[in-house]
Formats: sequence, structure tokens, C-alpha cells
Amino acid sequence: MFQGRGIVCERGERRIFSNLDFTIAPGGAAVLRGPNGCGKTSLLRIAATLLRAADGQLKWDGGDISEDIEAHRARLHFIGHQDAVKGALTVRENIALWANIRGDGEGRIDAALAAFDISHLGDTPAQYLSAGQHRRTALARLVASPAILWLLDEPTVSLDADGTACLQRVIADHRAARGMVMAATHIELGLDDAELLRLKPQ
Amino acid sequence: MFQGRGIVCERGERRIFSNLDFTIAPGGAAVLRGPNGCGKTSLLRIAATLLRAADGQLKWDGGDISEDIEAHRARLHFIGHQDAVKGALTVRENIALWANIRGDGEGRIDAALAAFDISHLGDTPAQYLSAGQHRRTALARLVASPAILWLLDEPTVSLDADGTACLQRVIADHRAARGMVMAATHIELGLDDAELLRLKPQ
Amino acid sequence: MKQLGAIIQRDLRLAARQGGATFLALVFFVLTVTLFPLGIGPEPAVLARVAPGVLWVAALLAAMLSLDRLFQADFEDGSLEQLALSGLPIGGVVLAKIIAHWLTTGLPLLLAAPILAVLLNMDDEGFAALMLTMLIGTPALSLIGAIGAALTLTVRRGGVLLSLLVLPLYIPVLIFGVSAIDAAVHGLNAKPHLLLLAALTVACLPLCPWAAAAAVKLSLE
Amino acid sequence: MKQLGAIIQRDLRLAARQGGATFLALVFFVLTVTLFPLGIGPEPAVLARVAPGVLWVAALLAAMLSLDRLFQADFEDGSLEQLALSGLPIGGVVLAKIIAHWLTTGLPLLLAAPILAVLLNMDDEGFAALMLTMLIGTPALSLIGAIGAALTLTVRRGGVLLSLLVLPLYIPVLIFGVSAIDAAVHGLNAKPHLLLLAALTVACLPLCPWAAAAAVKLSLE
Amino acid sequence: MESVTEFMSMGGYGGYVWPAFGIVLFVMALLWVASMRGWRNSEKILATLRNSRREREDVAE
Amino acid sequence: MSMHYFANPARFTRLAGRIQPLAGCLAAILLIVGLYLALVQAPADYQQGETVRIMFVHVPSAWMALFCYSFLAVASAVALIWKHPLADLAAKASAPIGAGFTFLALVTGSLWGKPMWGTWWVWDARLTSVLILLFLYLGYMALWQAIEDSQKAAKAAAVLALVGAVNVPIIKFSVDWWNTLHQPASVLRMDGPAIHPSMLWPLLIMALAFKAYFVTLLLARMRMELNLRRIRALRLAERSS
Ligand code: HEM
Ligand SMILES: Nc1ncnc2c1ncn2[C@@H]1O[C@H](COP(=O)(O)OP(=O)(O)OP(=O)(O)O)[C@@H](O)[C@H]1O
Ligand SMILES: Nc1ncnc2c1ncn2[C@@H]1O[C@H](COP(=O)(O)OP(=O)(O)OP(=O)(O)O)[C@@H](O)[C@H]1O
Ligand SMILES: [Mg+2]
Ligand SMILES: [Mg+2]
Repeated sequence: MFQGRGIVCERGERRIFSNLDFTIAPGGAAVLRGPNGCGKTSLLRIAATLLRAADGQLKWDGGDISEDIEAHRARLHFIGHQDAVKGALTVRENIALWANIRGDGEGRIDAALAAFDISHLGDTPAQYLSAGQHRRTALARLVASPAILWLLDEPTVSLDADGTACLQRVIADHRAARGMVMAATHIELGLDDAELLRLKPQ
Repeated sequence: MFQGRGIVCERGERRIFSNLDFTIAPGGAAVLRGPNGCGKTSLLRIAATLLRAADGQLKWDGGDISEDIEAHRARLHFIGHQDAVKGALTVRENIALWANIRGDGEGRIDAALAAFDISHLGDTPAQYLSAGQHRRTALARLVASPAILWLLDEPTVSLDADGTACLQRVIADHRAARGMVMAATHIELGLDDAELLRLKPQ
Repeated sequence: MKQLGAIIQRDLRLAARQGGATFLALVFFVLTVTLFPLGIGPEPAVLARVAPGVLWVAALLAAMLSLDRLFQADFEDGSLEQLALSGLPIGGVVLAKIIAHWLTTGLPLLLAAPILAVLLNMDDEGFAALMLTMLIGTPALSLIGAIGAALTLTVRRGGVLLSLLVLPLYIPVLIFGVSAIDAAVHGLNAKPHLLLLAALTVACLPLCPWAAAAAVKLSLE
Repeated sequence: MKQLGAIIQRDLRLAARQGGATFLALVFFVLTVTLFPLGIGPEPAVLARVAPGVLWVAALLAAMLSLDRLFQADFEDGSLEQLALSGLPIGGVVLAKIIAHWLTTGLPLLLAAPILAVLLNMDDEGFAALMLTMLIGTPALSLIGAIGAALTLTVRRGGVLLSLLVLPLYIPVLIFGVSAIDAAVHGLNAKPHLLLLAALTVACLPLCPWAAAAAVKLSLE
Repeated sequence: MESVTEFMSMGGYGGYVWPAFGIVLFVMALLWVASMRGWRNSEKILATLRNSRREREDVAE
Repeated sequence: MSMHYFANPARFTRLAGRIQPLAGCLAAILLIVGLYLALVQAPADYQQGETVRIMFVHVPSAWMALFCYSFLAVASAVALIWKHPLADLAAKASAPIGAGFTFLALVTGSLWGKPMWGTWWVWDARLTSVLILLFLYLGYMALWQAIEDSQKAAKAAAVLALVGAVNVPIIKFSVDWWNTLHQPASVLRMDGPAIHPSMLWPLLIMALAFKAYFVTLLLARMRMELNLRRIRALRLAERSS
């Protein structure tokens, strides 16, 4: 169970949102929506401990996350606009790399490629990918190395209908295995039963 | 009238599409659709003369464009994923810059800021913008310096509903003034009467 | 013309905003020169002997290091593409950027050189020649460097490849620059050396922007 | 441990792919050293006199220039963020990257140094000391440099600011390195200088990764 | 035997002459082997690629 | 790709297939004869003693170093101006060979310089310009390697080769100028003693052997590049289908 209590976000000395609460149960999902600049990306970065909240608490199964930040980081995936895909490496190498660094080995690479329908691009250097292929490569990390909490910032950007369907399938599988998802988006993601978090501009 | 005849695109020694024709009349629009990697971005770059077509011809009012590439470039706007917004400059400076370089002066900057509802951000350095605010800044160039042909690569990425509405309004105005638009997208753009160009993967 | 002015102005403004690039290229020059007395010992005679060489080598390195700023940032964020689409001839855009580069690197080096020459104990006779060679030679550094910067655009982190391409091309500037100062220090006539240096710069003026523009066009495809 | 190995391996692979970075840092070192005789003239006695200083200054510059590769690329494309989120302690990640950096820059410099010493006419007595100081000193360059590289992460095009931060910190390495060689060349005992240099490197080993990790954390916020 | 050692010593300059010839032959041989092997390899790969292609589509180009 | 594109390379492959073995055999025979003449037959010089034998590898290497760069520059110009599809390949293929010979000229020159001048290296104009030539070669090859897209790399490398070609004479000239200022002709002159016919013959034969060697390798490397290009095209076509 992943919870936020009274989260306050300030950026550049300006308050973006305050007193935000959320709860994601195992198998649950939260979808962040709101106009541009309302703080969706900021909230995701706070949840990933990449940004410090001005106030409030993050809890995992009731315990305070700030007590063991590294443990929290190890159990999550954060996929944002900068997608850490190296142009000089092939698609497969890019995915394998992160699986190795997270200590999960290369056993699930093929499944990851297949899940996002990019098996045929395995040996293509990432610099030759189209925008959507690039994004699929970034998303394939979700499958290649398991993590219980997924934080996704506009994950469907540049994806075609087929790619969006792949992502929905992957998310559904993840939730079926009691994984949690928190995603920011401007368009429908198809997470019907998700908690909707509407951020309002202050 | 902007026309392509028998356009063939090759990238990295691989054929992406061939024999593509399109015609955009003054006030007209063409929407490119198709799965990831089918060549939408490539076609837009060819239309902007940033990429050389392997074969085929681009025509403007019947004349061959390759005879005066600079004249063609001067009459178009191309807005892609890399949006040439400098983090160190403020939003207003960013827009003014390109208007000056294109020789149009700063007369329309305020209108451009208003058109994308970012007047309040005019003095914010662009590095502090959210993804959607960033994109609006890039799109504001369309209004700040006039060009008859707009080439837009997934222009609504990161925009909220409000931002998408701004863009639709701006495009409608442009077309009403006999401007032309060619846009690649995966989601509805609301260009009802546009020619639909479906690219198929080869 | 007015549009080229807008490009120069833009580059200068960006240089000023981004951590004072002007100030920093200069600082690299100063630091490299001050490392030398530390490396080779403080004896005034030795320092005076090597001063023109050290100054020019440091100037070469400082100019070279600032080159990757010339096009790379604009290439990566799409600005170069937009400049190419602005309807201006690419050669003109390149020349404008070279001018801005010289104003933010060559010019400050020129102004700092005499102070550093004092630090290195250079003979007084050499000062006028030092300033003159710097004035004539640093534009050539920006011009020649632009070719290397444009060629390495599509290379990620091309900084060191850039130095491999550019430093050999800089050698004539170095040699004519140093020999003019040496001639002046030894009471000989520095004029022929200065004329050669000037000829080099003048020859670069039309050739380099043209070659760099060709390379820029390549990288945009 | 295995994961740190994976990071080192990844950095080495990226270095190899991206235009042979190893080869290129080396080339910068070689080029800078060859510029000096062109600048200060070919007299063997003068060259021999300044050889240790020139070699060490060039090594400093070469190491420093390769620093912006250390974190910058990973920072810009989000990889550093992902590394921080991988659950590994950031200090460990930083140390792994420092090791990879030394393998791709310090080590090649070490191997090239004797050949360049021949070109500069250095006295034969100095060779052993040169190799030893390089072996002990270059790791310190990578370690200290990491702090600067981490601190300048959020600065766009921080290359020159980096040199401003790092070069002053490099000065002790330069001084101990050169004085050890000079002592050997003059037939004196080089050991105290070498010990001081070693002490410096050993002191850097725990301190620098820790400081660099703190700076990296800052830049990610 | 004596003439061989004499020949090898090259009037006392054997330490320079032989390395010079040696490195020339070595580098030339290295370049030769690398080039020829690269070329043969490329021929082989091309042949297998073409064969596999022909097998799949009977219509050869 | 159009027929014209492959028509030329196909003819080239056939021609190369015939010339390459001939040149290879010629190189081997000339090299053996040349080595015998150089090491055994040629007399020791009365001034330089046996070290003069180094000349028989040093001078041809130096000649080849210069020749290969001229070849590379001309091929690059042809590629840029007339867009001949083989010129790129020729330029690319000649670079490593030229770099190899430049390296050999430097090493053999040093090995000759130690006994003759008492030092491995002096900053003489000729020596310095050969060293810089080596850097130009390395830069050229590094640029080829660094740009992934081979068509872009070809053009970029051609621009660099031409800029370098303009610069080589300037560098040579400037170094000459520089050196005379600091150091009047006190260093041993390299023009050496007049050449006897007994030395001229082995020298010429070695030079010819090096030329034949160059032709052989050039053809092999060009065919390799051509094959690699086709392989890439086939692989990409396969991947996308
Ligand atoms: C690393 C050191 C050296 C380098 C880089 C070097 C370079 C060259 C070059 C480039 C040439 C061809 C010049 C031309 O054809 O225009 C050449 C020719 C020659 N070198 Fe060297 N050289 C070196 C050392 C020496 C030494 C030590 C000697 C003998 C004492 C020597 C004797 C000669 C001779 C006799 C020729 C032929 C001259 C001629 O054809 O006019 N070289 N060398
Ligand atoms: N620089 C390049 N070199 C080689 N191939 C490339 C390059 N850029 C793109 N490609 C390939 O060209 C094809 C078309 O790419 P393009 O970017 O035009 O697709 P797209 O239709 O815009 O896709 P998306 O919807 O994902 O943005 C892709 O298969 C891609 O792999
Ligand atoms: N580094 C920063 N420094 C200061 N302010 C920032 C910074 N990054 C973002 N902001 C501001 O914080 C606010 C929230 O930004 P955030 O990126 O979280 O918005 P968002 O909800 O993700 O918007 P979008 O839908 O456009 O992606 C914005 O108003 C933005 O201007
Ligand atoms: Mg956002
Ligand atoms: Mg696209």
C-alpha cells in the first residue's frame, strides 16, 4: 500500500499544490489529471523521491518512506519524458542494460520486446528509431525488470493505437499481479477502475 | 497549392514508403496518420526540405521546389519534437528571437502569447516550464511570425484539453486566411475537413 | 543583414545567460597559463623564453574548447534546424555564429593576453607583437574551428574528436603567431610573419564558412 | 557488486561505441604535447627542461576535458535519474563511473606518456618516475574531477565552469607529480614526493565519491 | 657461422637496422592480414545472406 | 537504388578480381627481391655505415605516406564534386594504409636518427610535418568511424580530407619558416649523400613493391566496403520485412 498524506509541492519558491492525499492499494492505480502546469510531473517525481516535498509524508505499508529511501527507489519504476535510451546502443542492449543494473539479469528481455511489439527492432541502434519506437523501448523496461510500483509520466505520448493497447495490456497484467500504477496523462488511458486524482491550478 | 508527387523515402538504406502523393490547396489541411515508424515524421521533414526524398517531386503552385529551396523554407514553419526552446531565455524572449530572425519583428508577440494562453508566463525562463507550457511556447512561434505552410509533428503532445483547443483555434484562423497545414498525429486533432493521409508500414 | 544581426545578438545573449561563458573561456585561458609556472618552475629566464609559446598554445586550447558550444546546443534542441528553415542562406547563419563566437572567446583572450604575458615575464619588446598576432590570429581560430564543430555535429560528445580534427589545422596560426612575437623579442622584423598570419586569416574568411555550411547541411539531413 | 560491474561495463561499452573515446582522450594528450615544441621551439635542451611540466599539464587538461562525459550525458537523457532509482547507493554508482572513467582516460595517458617523453627529449633518468607518478596520480585526477563534474551538472554547457572548479584542485597533483620527476632527473630521491602523491590519492578515494554523490543528489532534485 | 653473426650485427648497428626492417614487415603483414580477412569475411557473410534470401523467396532479384 | 548505382560497382568488382591477385604476386616478388638487394647486395655507406640500409624501407614508406594522402584527397574531391559512388570507398580504403606507412616512416626515421643524429627525434620541419600528417590520417579515420550513417560520414570525411589537403602545404611551409628562425641549419641535413646506382636500384624496387602492395590492399578494402554496404542493405531490408 502506497500512501501520500498532506503532500505540499513548491517549485522555484512558488506553491504548486498543497495538502494532497492519495492511496494506492496493491493492484490499484491512480490517474493524475489536470491542466498544464498543475503539478502532475512534480507529484510523480515526489513519489519517486526525486523531488523533495515541501511538506507531507509518503508511506509504504504504513512505514515512512524517508527512513529507507533506497529501498523505496529499488521497488519502483519511473518513466518520464527523458527516457534514458542511449542512441549508440541497440534496443536490446538498452533494455538489457537496465535489467542488469537493477540486478535482474537478462531473462525477461525477450518478453519485454514482445510485450511492446518491438522484437524486430532488437538490433537497431536506438538513434534510428521513430518517436513511438523510442517510447516503446523506454516502456519495455517495465517488463524487463520487475518493480511493484510504476510511476508513469504521460506514457502514451507518441504511441499509436497499437502501442497504447500494448501498454494497457502490460498495466493490466501488472495490476493482476498486485502491482501498483500511478500515471499522469491528458488522454484516456483506459484504466477504468483507477482512482482519479484531479490537480487544480492554484 | 502545395503538392507532392511520387515521393519515395529511404532512411538508413531502407525504404520507408514509396509513391506517395498529396495535395494541399490554400486553406486546406492534410493529417498524417499511421502506426509508429511508418514515416510520418520523415514525410514532414521531406516537406520541409530537411530530408532529401529518394525520389519524387515537391511542387509549389506548380513550380518545382528544389529550384529555390530557400524561398520554400522561408514560407514554412516546422514544429517537431525538438522544439528549439532555450531554457536560459524567458518565454517572451524565445518567441521574439525567432520572429526577429525570420525578419518579422516583435509586433505579434503579445498576440502569440495570448493565443496559447501563456501571457502570464512571459517572463519565466523556459527551463522552469512544465511539459505542456514548453510545448505552448514552441507553438506560439506559429502566430508570432507568419508563414503560409505549417508542418506540425504531433503538435498536441503534452497539451491539455485547453491547450488543444487553443491550437485548434489557431489552425482554424490560419486556414481561414488561406494558410495550409500538414500535421502528423496519433489522436484526434479536430481538423474535420482535412485530407487524411494514411501511411502504411511497408 | 538585420536578421544576421539578430542571430549574433541571440548568441551573445545566450552566452551571457549561460553562466557567463565569456568570462569562463577567459578563465580557462588564465588557468592554463598559470599552471605552467607551477609545472616548469618559477625561473624568470625559462619562463620568458617559453612565454609566447605557452600563451599561444593556451589560446589555441581555450578557443578549441569553446568550439563545441558553437553549433552543438543548437543542433540538439532543434534550433539549428529552425535557423536553416528561416530562409537565410546557411553560409550566412554560420558566419553570424562565427562572429558571435569570436566576440565571446577571441576578444576576451586578446584582452587578457598582455596581463598573462607580464605574469610569464615576457620581454617588453614582444607586447605589441603579441596583441597584434592575437588580433589577427584569433578570428582564424574561430573560422577554422567552425569546420570541425560542424563536422562533429552528429557525433555524440564529439568534444575530443573535435580537438583531433581542429588542432592540426591550427598549427600554422600557432607558428606564425609565435614567430612574429619571437622576432619582435629578438629585435628582428616581425612584419613578414604578421603578413603571413593576416594572409591566412583572410584566406579563411570565405573558405571556412562555406565548408562549415556544407557540413552543417549534412548533419541536418 | 555485480551491479556496479554492470555499470562499469556499460560505461566502457558506451565509450567504445561513441567514436572510440579511449583513443580520443589519448589523442588530445598527444596533440597538446606536440603543440608545445611548435610553440616554444625545437631546442632539445629547452624541451628537456620543461618536459615533466608539459607532460603533467597536458595530462591534467586531457583528464579534465574528458570529465564532462562522466555524468553529463547520463544526466541529460535521464539515465542518471534511473541509476539513482535503481536502488544502488549513489556513492557506489559514482565510484563505478569513476573507475570506468579512469580506465578510459587515465590508463591510456599512462601508456602514452613515455613515448611523448621521448619526443620532448626528457632525460632517461626521469622515465621510471614519470610512469610511477602517472600511475599514482591519474586516479586522483578522475576522483577529484568527479566532484567538479557532479557540481556542474545542472549548468548547461558547463565545460568551462568545470575547468574553473577542477583545475585549482588539480594543482597539488601537478606539483607533486612534477617534483618527483624533477628529483629523479637531477639524481635526487624521488620517494618523498611519490609518497605525498600516494597519500593524496588515498585520501581522495573515500572522500571524492562521497562528495560527488552528494552533488549528484542535489542536481537530481 | 661467423658471417651470419657479422651479418646480424650490421657493423654494430644491428639494434637499429633489424628493428626497422622488422617493424616494417610486421605492420605491412598485419595490415595485409586484417584487410584480406575483412574482405573474405564480408564475401562469406554476403553469400550466406543472399542464399538465405533466395531460399525464402524463389523470385530472385 | 537505381541500376546505375550498382552497374558501376559490379564492373569494378570484376576488374578488381583480376587485378588484385596480379598486384599481390607482384608485391610479394618485388618485396623479396628488394629485401635481398637492400640487406645483402647493397654496399654499406662509407659515412653512415650499415645504417644506410634503413633507407630502403624508410624512404619508400615516406613516399607512400605522402602518396596515399594525395590519393585520398583526390578521391574525396571526385566524391564530392562528381559524386562517383566508388570514390568514397577508395578514399576510405586508402586511409588506414596511408596511416600505416606514415607510422612506419616515423618509426624507421627515428631508428635511423638515433645512430645518425644521436637522438630519436628532432623538431625538424620535415619530421614535424610527417607527425602532423599522421594526425590528419587519424582524424579522418576517426570521423568515418564516429558517424554512424555511412552516407553522411562519407561526405563529412571528404570535406575534412579537402580541408586537410589545403592545409598540408601550409603546415609544411609554416614549419619550415619556424624552424629556420629558431635553429639555423645545424641539424644534420637529410638530403644525405648522392645516391649510387647500387643503392638506387634496391630503393626503386622497394618503392615499386610498396606501390603494388598499396594497390592490392586498396582493392581488397574497397571490395570489403562494397560488400559491407550490401550486407547492411540486405540486413535492414530483412529486419523490416
Ligand atoms: C622520424 C624521423 C624521420 C621522418 C618523419 C622522415 C621523413 C621523411 C620523408 C617524409 C621523406 C620523403 C621526402 C620527400 O620525398 O620529399 C624522407 C626522405 C628521406 N629521409 Fe627521412 N625522415 C626521418 C628521419 C630520417 C633520418 C634520420 C635520415 C638519415 C639520416 C633520413 C634520411 C632520408 C633520406 C636520405 C630521404 C630521401 C631524400 C630524398 O628523396 O630526397 N630520414 N624522410
Ligand atoms: N536517422 C534515421 N536513420 C535511419 N532510419 C531512421 C532514422 N530515423 C528514423 N528511421 C526509421 O524510419 C522509419 C520512419 O521513421 P519516422 O520517424 O518517420 O516514423 P513516424 O511515422 O514519425 O513514427 P512515430 O509515430 O513513431 O513518430 C522508422 O522505421 C525508423 O526506424
Ligand atoms: N525546475 C523548476 N523550477 C521551478 N519551477 C518549475 C520547475 N519545473 C516546473 N516548474 C513549475 O511547476 C509547475 C508544475 O510543473 P509540472 O511539470 O509538475 O506540471 P505538469 O502538471 O506536469 O504539467 P504538464 O501537463 O504541462 O506536463 C509549473 O507551473 C512549472 O512552471
Ligand atoms: Mg508534466
Ligand atoms: Mg514521428
